[in-house]
Amino acid sequence: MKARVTVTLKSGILDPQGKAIEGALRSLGVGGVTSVRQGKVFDIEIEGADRAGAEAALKSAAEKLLANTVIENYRIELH
Amino acid sequence: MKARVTVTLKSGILDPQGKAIEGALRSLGVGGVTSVRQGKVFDIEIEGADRAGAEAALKSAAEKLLANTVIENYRIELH
Amino acid sequence: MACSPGWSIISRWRRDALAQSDTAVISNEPAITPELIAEHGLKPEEYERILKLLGRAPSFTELGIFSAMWNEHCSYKSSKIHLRTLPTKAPWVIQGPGENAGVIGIGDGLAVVFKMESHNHPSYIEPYQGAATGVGGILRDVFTMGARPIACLNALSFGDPNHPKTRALVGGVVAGIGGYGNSFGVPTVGGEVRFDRRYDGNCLVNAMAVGLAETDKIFYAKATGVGMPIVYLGSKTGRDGIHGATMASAEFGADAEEKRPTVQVGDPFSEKLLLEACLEIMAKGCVIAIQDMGAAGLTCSAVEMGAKGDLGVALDLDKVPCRETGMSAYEMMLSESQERMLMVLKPDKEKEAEAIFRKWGLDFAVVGETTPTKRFVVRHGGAVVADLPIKELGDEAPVYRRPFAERRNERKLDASSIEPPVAVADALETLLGLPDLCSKRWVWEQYDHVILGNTVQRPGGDAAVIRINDGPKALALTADVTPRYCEADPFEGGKQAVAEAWRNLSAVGAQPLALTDNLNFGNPERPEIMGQFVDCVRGIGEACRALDFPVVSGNVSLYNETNGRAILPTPTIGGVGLLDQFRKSMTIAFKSEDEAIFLIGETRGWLGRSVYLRDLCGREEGAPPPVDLAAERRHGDLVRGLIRDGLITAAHDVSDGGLLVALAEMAIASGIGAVLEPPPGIPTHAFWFGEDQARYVITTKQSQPVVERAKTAGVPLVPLGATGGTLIAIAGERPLRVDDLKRRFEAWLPAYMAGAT
Amino acid sequence: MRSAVVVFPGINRERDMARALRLISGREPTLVWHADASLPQGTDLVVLPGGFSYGDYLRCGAIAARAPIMDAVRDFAARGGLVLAICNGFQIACEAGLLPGVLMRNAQLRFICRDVYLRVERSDTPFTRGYNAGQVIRVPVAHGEGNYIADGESVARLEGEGRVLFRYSSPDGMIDPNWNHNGAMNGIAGIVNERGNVLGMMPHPENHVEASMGRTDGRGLFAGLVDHFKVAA
Ligand SMILES: Nc1ncnc2c1ncn2[C@@H]1O[C@H](COP(=O)(O)OP(=O)(O)O)[C@@H](O)[C@H]1O
Ligand SMILES: [Mg+2]
Repeated sequence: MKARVTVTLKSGILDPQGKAIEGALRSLGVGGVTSVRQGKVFDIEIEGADRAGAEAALKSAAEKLLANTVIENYRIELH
Repeated sequence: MKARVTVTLKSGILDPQGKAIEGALRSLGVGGVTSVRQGKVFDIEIEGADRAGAEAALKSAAEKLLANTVIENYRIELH
Repeated sequence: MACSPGWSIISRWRRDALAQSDTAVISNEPAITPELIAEHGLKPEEYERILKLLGRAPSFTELGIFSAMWNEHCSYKSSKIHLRTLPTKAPWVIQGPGENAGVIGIGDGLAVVFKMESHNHPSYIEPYQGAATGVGGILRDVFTMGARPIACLNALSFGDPNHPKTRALVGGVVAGIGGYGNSFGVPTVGGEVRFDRRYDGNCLVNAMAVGLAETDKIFYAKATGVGMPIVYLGSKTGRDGIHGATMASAEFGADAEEKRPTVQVGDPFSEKLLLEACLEIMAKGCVIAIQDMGAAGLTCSAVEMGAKGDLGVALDLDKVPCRETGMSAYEMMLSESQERMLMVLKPDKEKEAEAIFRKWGLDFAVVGETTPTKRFVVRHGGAVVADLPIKELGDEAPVYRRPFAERRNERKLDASSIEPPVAVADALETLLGLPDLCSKRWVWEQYDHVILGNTVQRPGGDAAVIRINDGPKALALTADVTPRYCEADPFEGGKQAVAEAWRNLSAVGAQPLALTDNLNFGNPERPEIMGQFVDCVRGIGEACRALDFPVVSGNVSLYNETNGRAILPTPTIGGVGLLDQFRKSMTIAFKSEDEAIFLIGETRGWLGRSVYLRDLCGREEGAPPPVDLAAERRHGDLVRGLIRDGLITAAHDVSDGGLLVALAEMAIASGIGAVLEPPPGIPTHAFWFGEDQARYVITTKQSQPVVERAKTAGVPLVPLGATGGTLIAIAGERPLRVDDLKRRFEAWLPAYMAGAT
Repeated sequence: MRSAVVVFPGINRERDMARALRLISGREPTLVWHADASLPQGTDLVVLPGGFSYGDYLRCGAIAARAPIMDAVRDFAARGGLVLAICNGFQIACEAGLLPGVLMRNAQLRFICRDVYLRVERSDTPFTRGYNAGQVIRVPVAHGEGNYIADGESVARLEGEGRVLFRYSSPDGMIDPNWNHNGAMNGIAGIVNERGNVLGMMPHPENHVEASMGRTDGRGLFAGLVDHFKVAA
C-alpha cells in the first residue's frame, strides 16, 4: 500500500524557511506571493493489504517520528 | 488564493534521510514499512483572483527556486 | 491617536500627563480575578503590592507586565540577597553583573564579554528549538554590548540514559545547539555532559557565549536624553513563547506538556544578520543604548533601558512590526519572539541606521521615545493600555529572604571501609566507558569548533584555547561543576566547582581572570533547596575570593523539579583565563616516550562521593573531597609557571574518576602508554580512583628543575613512572592496551545514541 | 593574485578565507556583496566561501545561487576565470549550474566537524599544483550536507575526465568507506567543471594554513594558485 504523510507547522509558529523563500521569490520577480510556509511530505510504502493495520502503523509513525507534535500537525492519506 | 507546491525526489535519486527514517521506524517497532521517501510542501498564498496568472507565478516559483529540477519533481495544486 | 517620531517634546509631556490619570487605562480586557492573578504566577501578597503601587487595579496588559517583571526569572526575588555576597570586582573587571554580560579587560585595548544562561524548561519541552533559542539568546546578550562572539560553550545535564525520554533529549538538544551556533558562525569549543536520574524530569541546558570588543566601544542598556527615538530592530513579533518568562519559573507538574507555551523557533540566519547590522551601526556611532529582547521581550528591555537611565519610556505598539494579525497589547508586551533588539538612537543618525538595517533585510521601526516622566506608558490603537512607574517596576519587585535549612553534612568515609569490588584494571575499563566519563566526541563533533580559524585547543582537553585576533594572546575557556558533591555538601561543592574551573584554566597555562555562573536548583520555597542554594553561593564566593576569580555575570534557574523531585544542585561555573602566548598553551596528551610522569598535589585517597564509589560500589555516600583553596592556588600557580617556562610537556587536572582516569585520558589522547608505580601507604583503589582536589598530572623531560620548583613552592610532587609503550602497565596489575581503552572511551555515547545500548 | 570573496547573507567563513588569502597571496581580498552586479576590475580569483547562506533554508545554496552577483560569477567562469567554491560555496556552485550534481544530507544525518584526510588525485591543475598527485592532506570539514551525489552518467564523466581532484581517504591514501564521513559517491570531496576552472570542495583548506596553529596542509592549494598567476603574468 502507498501512503503519504504531510507534516506542516502549526499556525503561529515561526517559519524562518518560509520567510526566506518569500523574500527570495520577491527578488526573483515572482509576483503576488504574500506568504510561504514550508512543510514535509513522506511517501511511504507499507506491505500487506490490511488498511486498518496500515493506518495504525502510519499514525504511530507520525506521532513517534515523522512529526514533532509540539510544533507540527500531520495528515495521513492512504491510497 | 491558496496553493500548495509539492516537491519530491526523482525516483533513482537515493534519499539518505528516507533510508534513515525507514530504519528508525523499524527500530521503533512500526511494522510493515518497506520504503520511505521524503519531500517538501510549500503552502503559498497569492494575492489577486486571476487563476491563470497565479498558476504562471507558481510555475516560475517552482522552476526558478522551489525545486532543484536536476533531482526533484514538483506538483502545483491551486485551491 | 498614534504617536509619530515627529512629536514635539511638549506635546509628549501633555500626553504622558494625561495618560497618568487612571481613566486613560482602557479595559475591553478580561477582568482581573484571583484565578487570573494566580495564572500569572503572582502570589496574593504580590498583587496587594501592585495595588498599593498603582493606587488602582492594573489593566490586563499591566498585570502581564508585572507578572513578567516580578517573576523569579526576571526579578531574582529569591536569589538577590545571596548573589549580592559574591565578589565581583578586580582591577581587570570593566563591568560586573547587572548588564547583559560581564566585561573584563585583557590589555591592548581589548575586552572580553561573556555570560552563561539556562534554557532548561524550553529544552525539555522542545529540545531542538529550546536549546537553539538558548544559544541565540546568550549570543545576543554578548553582541548587544558591542562584542563579536568568538566562542560558545554548553553545559548539559540529562536524566538516566535508560529513562525513555533521555535519548531524544540528548539528540535534540545537541542538534539544536549545533544548528544555531554553526549557522550563526561561532565556534562551540567546550562544555560538559552528564547523566543522572535526578534530571529525568528536568534536563539542564546552560549555554555560554564569549565575545571580543574594544574597551572604549562597549554598549550598555542605560538610556540617556529625553525625546530620543526608541527603535525596534530585527525580526517581527509573533505570539512566540507568550508566558515563557512566567513559565520558566513555574515548577513542572504532570500536566507540564499541557500548559506548554507556544514554542519559540530560532532563526540563526536572522541572528547573524542582526549581529552584522548591530556592529555596523555601533561602529557608525548611531547608538545611545541597546538592549536585546529576551524573556518577556519588549517589556523587560524597554523598562530596563528607561529605569537604568532614570527616564520614562513611551511605546506605541501600533508601530511594532508584527508577524501575525490582531495581536493584542498584552501579547506584544509579553511575546518572546527571537532575534529582536531595542535601541535608543541618536536622532540625527536615524536615517543612516535605518539604511544599514534595510541593507541587511531586517525590520527597523521607531516604536517610541524616552520621556522625562519616569513612567512606562504603552499605547495601542491610540489608547493607553499601560501606565506604570518605571523604576518601581524593577526596584519594587518583591525580594524574599526565604527560610533555608542547614544541611547536616555527611561523615568522611574511610577508604579501608570500602571493599574494592573489582581489580584496578577492570575498574578503569569500566570507568572509561561510563556515560559521565566517556568521550563526548559524539557531541562536540556536531559543533563547528574550528570556524574563525582561532581554535588553538579543540574540545577534548581541560579547557578550550581560542587565539585573540592574530595572537599572540589567547583565551582559555571551561565549564565545570560536580553536582553530586554539591548535594552532599553544598558549601564544599560550590567551592569545588570554582576550583575545578580555575584548575582547568591553569592546566592549559592560562591565568584565570573571571567567571560567569549558572545556578540551577529546585524549588526555593522548600527550605532544604534554599539551603543548597545559599551554601553553594557561599562556597562559590569563598573560592572566588581566595583565587582572585570574580563573578562578572550569571544566571539563576530555580524550580527545576518535577512532582516535588528536585534536580541535583547544579551551579555551573564558566571560567575565562588568559594566555600571553597561545603557542605555549599546554595539552593533556603525552608527547613522547620515556618522559617522567609526576602527580602534583596531595593524595589521601578520598573515595566519598567519587564516581568509583557510585558506579562500581553502588554507594552514593560520604562527604565529598574538601577543597583547600590555598593549596589550589599554590598548585595551580606552580603548574602555570612550569608551562610558561617550558619545563613540562603535558598537563591534565585530576577530576571525576580520579588519578588513573586522568592518566588514561592522557594516554588515549596520544596513543602512548605509561609504566606506573603507585607509592606505598594508600589502598590502591583509593590511590587510583580517589577524587582528592588540587591535583594535576604532568610529564617532563627535565625532572630536576621541576622537582626543585615544587620544593621551593612547597607543593607535594609524587613520581608516578614514565611514558612509553602501548600499554598502561601498573606494577602488580593486568596491563591494559591504550588502543583498547580508547575504544571503550569512545564507544559508549555513539552506541547509546544509535539505540544500541 | 587579486581575489574577490563573495559575501551572501548568512555566509560565515569569509573571514577565515580572507585571512588565508592574505597570509599566502600577500594581498587583502576584496569582499563583494551578493547584491552587486559586477566583480572588481582585474579579479584573478573568485571565491564562494563557506557558511550558511540564507540559513541553508530551502536547499543549501539554493537561494544564494540566484543572487544578482551570480550572473557576474557565471560570466567570469565562462571567460575562463578561476572560481574556488568551498563548502557552502560548493553547494551554491552546484545550485547555480557551475558544477554537476548535488550535496545531500550526510549519510548519518548529522553535522560533522572533524579533520579528514583527502587524497589529491592530480597535481596538474591550478588548484592542486601545490601538491603531488596521490599526496594525502589533512583538513577540517564542518558540514551537515556534504554527501556528493550525481547521476551515473555525470559521475562517469567526472571520473573519466579526471575531474575529481580530492577524495576522502584513509591517512595512507586508501579509499575506504570508514574514512568517508558523509557517504559521498566514490568518496568525492572536490571536483572541477569541464573546463577545469571552477573547483568545488566541501573541506576547509583555509582553516589549515598556519604552522603556529598546528597544521598547514591547506596552504598548498592557495600557494599553487599564487604560482599559477605568477607564471601566467
Ligand atoms: N557539551 C559539550 N560541548 C563541547 N565540548 C564538550 C561538551 N561536553 C564535554 N566537552 C568536552 O569534552 C572534554 C571533557 O569534558 P569534561 O570531562 O567535562 O572535562 P573536565 O573533566 O576537564 O571538566 C572537555 O574538553 C570538554 O570541553
Ligand atoms: Mg579537566
